[in-house]
Amino acid sequence: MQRIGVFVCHCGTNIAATVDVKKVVELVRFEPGVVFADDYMYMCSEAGQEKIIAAIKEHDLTGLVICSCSPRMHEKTFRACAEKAGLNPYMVEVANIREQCSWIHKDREEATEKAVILARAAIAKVNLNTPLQEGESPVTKRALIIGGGIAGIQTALDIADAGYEVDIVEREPSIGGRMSQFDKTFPTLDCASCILTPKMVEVNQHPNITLYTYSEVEGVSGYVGNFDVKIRKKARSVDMSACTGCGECQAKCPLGKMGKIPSEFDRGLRTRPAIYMPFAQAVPAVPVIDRENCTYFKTGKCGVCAKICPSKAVNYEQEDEIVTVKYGAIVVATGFDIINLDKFGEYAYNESPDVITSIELERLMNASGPTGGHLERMSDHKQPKDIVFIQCVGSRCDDEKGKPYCSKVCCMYTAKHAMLIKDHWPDTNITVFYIDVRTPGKNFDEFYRRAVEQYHVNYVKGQVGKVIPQPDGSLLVQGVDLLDNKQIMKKTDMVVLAAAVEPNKGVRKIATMLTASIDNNDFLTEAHAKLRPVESPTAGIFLSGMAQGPKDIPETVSQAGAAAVKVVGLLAKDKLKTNPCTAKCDPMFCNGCSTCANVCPYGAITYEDQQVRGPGVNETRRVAVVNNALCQGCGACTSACPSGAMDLQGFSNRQITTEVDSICR
Amino acid sequence: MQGLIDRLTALLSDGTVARVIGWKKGDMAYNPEPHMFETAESLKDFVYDGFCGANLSKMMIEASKLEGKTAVCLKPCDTYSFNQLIREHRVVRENAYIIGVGCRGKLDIEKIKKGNKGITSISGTELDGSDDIKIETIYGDKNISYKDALLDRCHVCKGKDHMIFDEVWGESKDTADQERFAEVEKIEAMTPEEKFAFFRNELSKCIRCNACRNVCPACSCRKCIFDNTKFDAQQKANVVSFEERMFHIIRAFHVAGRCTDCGECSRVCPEGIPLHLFNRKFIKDIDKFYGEFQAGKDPEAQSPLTDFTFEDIEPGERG
Amino acid sequence: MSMNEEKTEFRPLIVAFCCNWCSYAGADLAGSSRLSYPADVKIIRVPCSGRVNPMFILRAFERGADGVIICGCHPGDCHYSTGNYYARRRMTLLFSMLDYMGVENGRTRVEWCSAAEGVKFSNTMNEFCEKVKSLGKSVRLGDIRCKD
Amino acid sequence: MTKQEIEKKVELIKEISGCDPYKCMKCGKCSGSCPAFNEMDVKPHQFASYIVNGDIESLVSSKSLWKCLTCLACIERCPRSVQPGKLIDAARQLVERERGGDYLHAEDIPELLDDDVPQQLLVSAYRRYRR
Amino acid sequence: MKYSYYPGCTLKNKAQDLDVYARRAAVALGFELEEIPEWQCCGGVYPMGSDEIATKLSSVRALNYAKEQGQDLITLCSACHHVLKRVNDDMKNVADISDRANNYMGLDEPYKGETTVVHFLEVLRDRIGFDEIAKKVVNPLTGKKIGAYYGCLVLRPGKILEFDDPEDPKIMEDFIRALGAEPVIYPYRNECCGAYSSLKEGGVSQERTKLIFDSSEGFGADMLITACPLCMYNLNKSEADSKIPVYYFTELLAEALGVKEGNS
Repeated sequence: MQRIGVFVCHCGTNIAATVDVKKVVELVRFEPGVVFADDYMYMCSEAGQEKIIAAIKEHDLTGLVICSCSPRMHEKTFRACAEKAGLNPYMVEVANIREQCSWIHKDREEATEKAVILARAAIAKVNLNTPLQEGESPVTKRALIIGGGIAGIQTALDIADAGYEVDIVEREPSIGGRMSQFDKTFPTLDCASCILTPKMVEVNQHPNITLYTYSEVEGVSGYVGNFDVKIRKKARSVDMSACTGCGECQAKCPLGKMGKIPSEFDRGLRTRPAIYMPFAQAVPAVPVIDRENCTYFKTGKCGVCAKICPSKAVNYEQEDEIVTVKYGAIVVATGFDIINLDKFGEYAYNESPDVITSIELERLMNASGPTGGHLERMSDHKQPKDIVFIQCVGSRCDDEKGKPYCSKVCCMYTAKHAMLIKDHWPDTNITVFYIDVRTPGKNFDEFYRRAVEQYHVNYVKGQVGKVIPQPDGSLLVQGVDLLDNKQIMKKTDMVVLAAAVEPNKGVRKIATMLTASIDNNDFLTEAHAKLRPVESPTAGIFLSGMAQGPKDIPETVSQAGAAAVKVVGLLAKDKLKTNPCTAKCDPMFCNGCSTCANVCPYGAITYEDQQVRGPGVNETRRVAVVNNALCQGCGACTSACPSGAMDLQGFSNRQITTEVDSICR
Repeated sequence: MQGLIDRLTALLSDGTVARVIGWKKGDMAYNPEPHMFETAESLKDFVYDGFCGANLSKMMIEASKLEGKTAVCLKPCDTYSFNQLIREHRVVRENAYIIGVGCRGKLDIEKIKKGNKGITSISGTELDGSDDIKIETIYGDKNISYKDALLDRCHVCKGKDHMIFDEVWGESKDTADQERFAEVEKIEAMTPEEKFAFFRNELSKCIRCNACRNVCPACSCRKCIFDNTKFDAQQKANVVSFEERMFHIIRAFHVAGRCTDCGECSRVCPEGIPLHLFNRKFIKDIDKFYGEFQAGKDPEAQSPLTDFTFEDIEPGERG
Repeated sequence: MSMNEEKTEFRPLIVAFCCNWCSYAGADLAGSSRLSYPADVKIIRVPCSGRVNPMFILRAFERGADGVIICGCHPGDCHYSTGNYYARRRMTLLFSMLDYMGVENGRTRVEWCSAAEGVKFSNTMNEFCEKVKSLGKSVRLGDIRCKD
Repeated sequence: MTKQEIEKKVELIKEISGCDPYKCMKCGKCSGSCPAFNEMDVKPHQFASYIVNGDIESLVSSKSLWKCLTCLACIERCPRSVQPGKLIDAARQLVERERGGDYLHAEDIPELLDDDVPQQLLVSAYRRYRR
Repeated sequence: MKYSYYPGCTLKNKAQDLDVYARRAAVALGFELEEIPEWQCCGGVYPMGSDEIATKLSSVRALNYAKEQGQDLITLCSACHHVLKRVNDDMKNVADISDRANNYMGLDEPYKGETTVVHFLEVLRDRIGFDEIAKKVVNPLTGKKIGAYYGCLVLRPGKILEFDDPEDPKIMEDFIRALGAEPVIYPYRNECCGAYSSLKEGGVSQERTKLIFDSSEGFGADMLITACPLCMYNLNKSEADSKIPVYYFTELLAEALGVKEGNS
């Protein structure tokens, strides 16, 4: 018989306001096995834990039931606490009387009654708990970074510098990501490529880093410390080792002059040849052939690039290659894109070439961009004298047109854009329509104020209702100045839309392969919003950059470093403690029928001939054996097993049955 | 029948097999028993006629562990069970010498007894017998049609082919002449109240004699889950009541996707509970939801319950 | 609202099995978003919907539960890749069998609910409670072998 | 108006409109879109706050009730689904449902007509301006 | 294909052109408009209040009639279209309105929004196809530069009307192209004309229609087309210098199809 202690947490008033905590204590005191019951304001606090430890020692407790918040929140805390007092951590059960009781019920009597039932179920379960020991599994000392933008680059460099091998998989032909498209970066106005390019080169030359550009992750199996990842290296049609990056092929590609293929890198503001490097500083400096557009691949004719290539690097026969690599940890750094603006017809983005997005503006201001850094209107190539910026286009929307969140970076980059334009062309008139200017960050508000005070950028609080192209080629912006309570009709030359950011499209597929969870907006979910912000709830998966949520470059780089530390912390271990809640086979009952192995997703079940001895049995027969390092504790085998031989430790048949019984009592 | 005995005797004598699993004459004409014959001499009591309904495949589980091969007589429908046992690693194929015995349907003695009191002997039930069975009773002789006396299960016969065998003895006949799922559909059409009343009425007859479990070739667990206390809390009373009430449902679920619909459960039930109605409901659902599946037809085929497709229907959706 | 009225109102007993990764977290999210659903629902945490043995469900009904709901990760999102697919088949067949025996389909349900779907979790529970309430007390499975 | 009356009217407006004025984030896109903005005394972006702050008196006596063209531009563009057009419509309903609240009187109509006035104009004005 | 046709009050009177040419074009294009007998006026304005029931009943009657005929309900007038489509949506998706309306109606079988409401233009686009229409054009309007004036009611709210992109519609431009003319896209095509305010305060519609004409004419249109009799009235009353002729879209359709002078 267990000696169980029950500890009921008030969680301040979070629980106590709706659940009569004292009454719960009184009612569970006489449950079978309970020898001690108490309540406390905050069980998870130092003092609360001390109370638990003292009670374990004083009452010689063999099991604990904590009635508190969700076990997903503090089960670990209380297990560690039990361990401190010399109790096996798996002798702890948590009754969730906050998220699943006090927070959702209003009636005090009803909530108290439910809390008691939940506590009883947990007590009944603990009565059947047995001490469990964690096992061990080896760690492959290599990390995979999915995405080669600034987030992925920084994570990779930090891990590689710590002495571990890292691979980066990047979908595009070059690493660099979104940041490589930018002109300058806030709040210090460094040139983006001046600070990014050296890092790209460093990645390329680092002995611990392997780059898989123009590649995609195709499949992931395994688990923390032991992932097997299938990577598709798309056919580049150019031999990486032979190419010198001279650029001859790009210059001679006949499609380059025809101006038909919009450059993805330049957001369609200029065109590119069919054989191309996305931008001059691309890493690796090896072009790819866009087979969908290439004349040779479409008709079998042309072949100019192969003919003129001085190092004979062009290879039309190249095929996709699939490699499988083992990793101990995976970092998702898939970044972001901006939303499609088709649903915002009122801003005339599709109607007028002079209504552009902020990323397009970055390209227009970039010295290596389509206009050589000279700001001009795409319609008539004239320099705009008046520019209107519209903030929150698709951000902070609660309907399906946009995104419910704040994109976080727009206020700052708009101030940046305004100042850069004013710096170059001081007589430009700039108006920013904003809802709120959000500048929490070091030197951020100062930066924004500079735009107003020093550069005299006109900030108007209010949103634009419609952008109205005029017959004379100008744009009429119809908006509101909320502080003046006036409708504004402003004639301008160019409108720049701060379109909402969104996670890159492919992230859903990747998250599914990794069994990492994503939220309603397709941002990857962290294991804990505050305490484990760079880890996915799935062990061994880490998060870096915009894939997790909107953030700027400084924040991305910090997060990348944090993710790297977590990865290094994992790879530094030779063995990992494994979840002891694994399946276990009782050979007395096992028929060796193989049903369990058929449903095991981890290949953790094998069969061997074992000597089985018991009442009336003494024979050698085929029985199932579970590999504890491979078993992840899903329990699929236990429900498939016809004879009930398979059971799951920590969630055993008897434990769950007894929970059912006590709930239905 | 003598031909079969001769062949079995030869197999035993030349050492091909060490023993024979077949049927032994009972004390009445209609109750032969499954039996393991160890010597050629003992085969004089071997019998094979219309009353040999028992599915002998399950006996091979124990026989597989014995030295030497065992000859086992399997009717076409029994061979499905045998395949299923191979799939589950319960029998060793190499240790069996399968005689696929012919079958023209097996007889239900209750049907014969109905209206025929005081039976003294029955004849004409052999495989090569006539279309009529001759019954002698203390009140006089009578002929009834073989077909009319068939077991219910034979009216939904799975076919005359043996799924697995080493040699075949005798001709078989497909006796199916009824809709397999007609009974299930009848229940499905009832109101919840009627359904409950129907099953309560049937299940309340159960005396928990375990005859169904013992005869079922799919119920071949070394130790039955119902003998496992691991599903339950300490109180034995709970175990008893839960098991008592849920036994047949759980049993049906455990054999779902593995049950070949051999019908032995219903045949042996002393209370006449139509137990096959559970199994057949699962078979019907599996066929409907996941495509036609016959357990034991192909020993390589994945059981529907250890398989899935991404597009499977959602629970509760009526297909 | 008099006390009498409250007492006579039928309160169903509902057992919910929630997988640790998605639906239990969804239930937590419903909680932290203060989205209410009836206290009649009692959640049992399991690692995966694939862990839910039909025995547990039969047990619950036999012990007097009026409804049983199993929540798991959306198909394709199972933390263990495939557990919910097996659960889907198992529960499809079990629910059909229960219906066959007179335990109405409305008393059993499987819902896929992600960790982000607090709203869906609460809506599902509210709906399911209403449904079970409309079906009334479930006595059938416990009485299946007690002939009057 | 007493506090209770105000609360009752606030609830009524919320119920009739089916909109939640608390969702408004005061971005002003409605006012930036409104073709009748200059005619109005209480501006579209203020509708929600008048209701939230209980200043129903000002709202129901405002000219805006009769100036809204019901062009639905604010309803279409509101990023928060507050839909100011529905709020002002509900406020107008409150007025019109009270005795003597009509903005258009039958006896005035002949004066307003010309030969080309389509029936549609009459019926819709009738429906908009009076009970 | 037969449609239950809801003409609405104005088409029987001031906007007979909209109706007559539509009927002729329909014949030429092979579909039939079967006027709903004893239809009642839709009220011209959709009653937005969630508690407005009685004002929606005339629409429900028409919708239910179409349901009984097993036909889709077709409309021409923007206002009727707007009202009918939204009431239909209420009957389908808003349980409270649907229940209460059905209580009033006392039909044998409650009406639950089963009817599909289509605008004449939607029929042209989705059922006939503009390509098909282009093939049947005998008098192509070649060289004409036409601005489509949508107004508010056929487009908004986009989520319920699902007629076209409410901010950047294409349907009338595609229609113009099908007739062989050149569409002129101008930003005021979905801006309000002042609507019914013209009855009491003409000033607003003068302002609005001026913007519409300035913009459309500025972008090179030499005529406008519309589907709404009220827009037509307001545009015609405009005193703008930039005023250009305005036609019902059906008139141009009939002309292009060569059935303008018919006897129906």
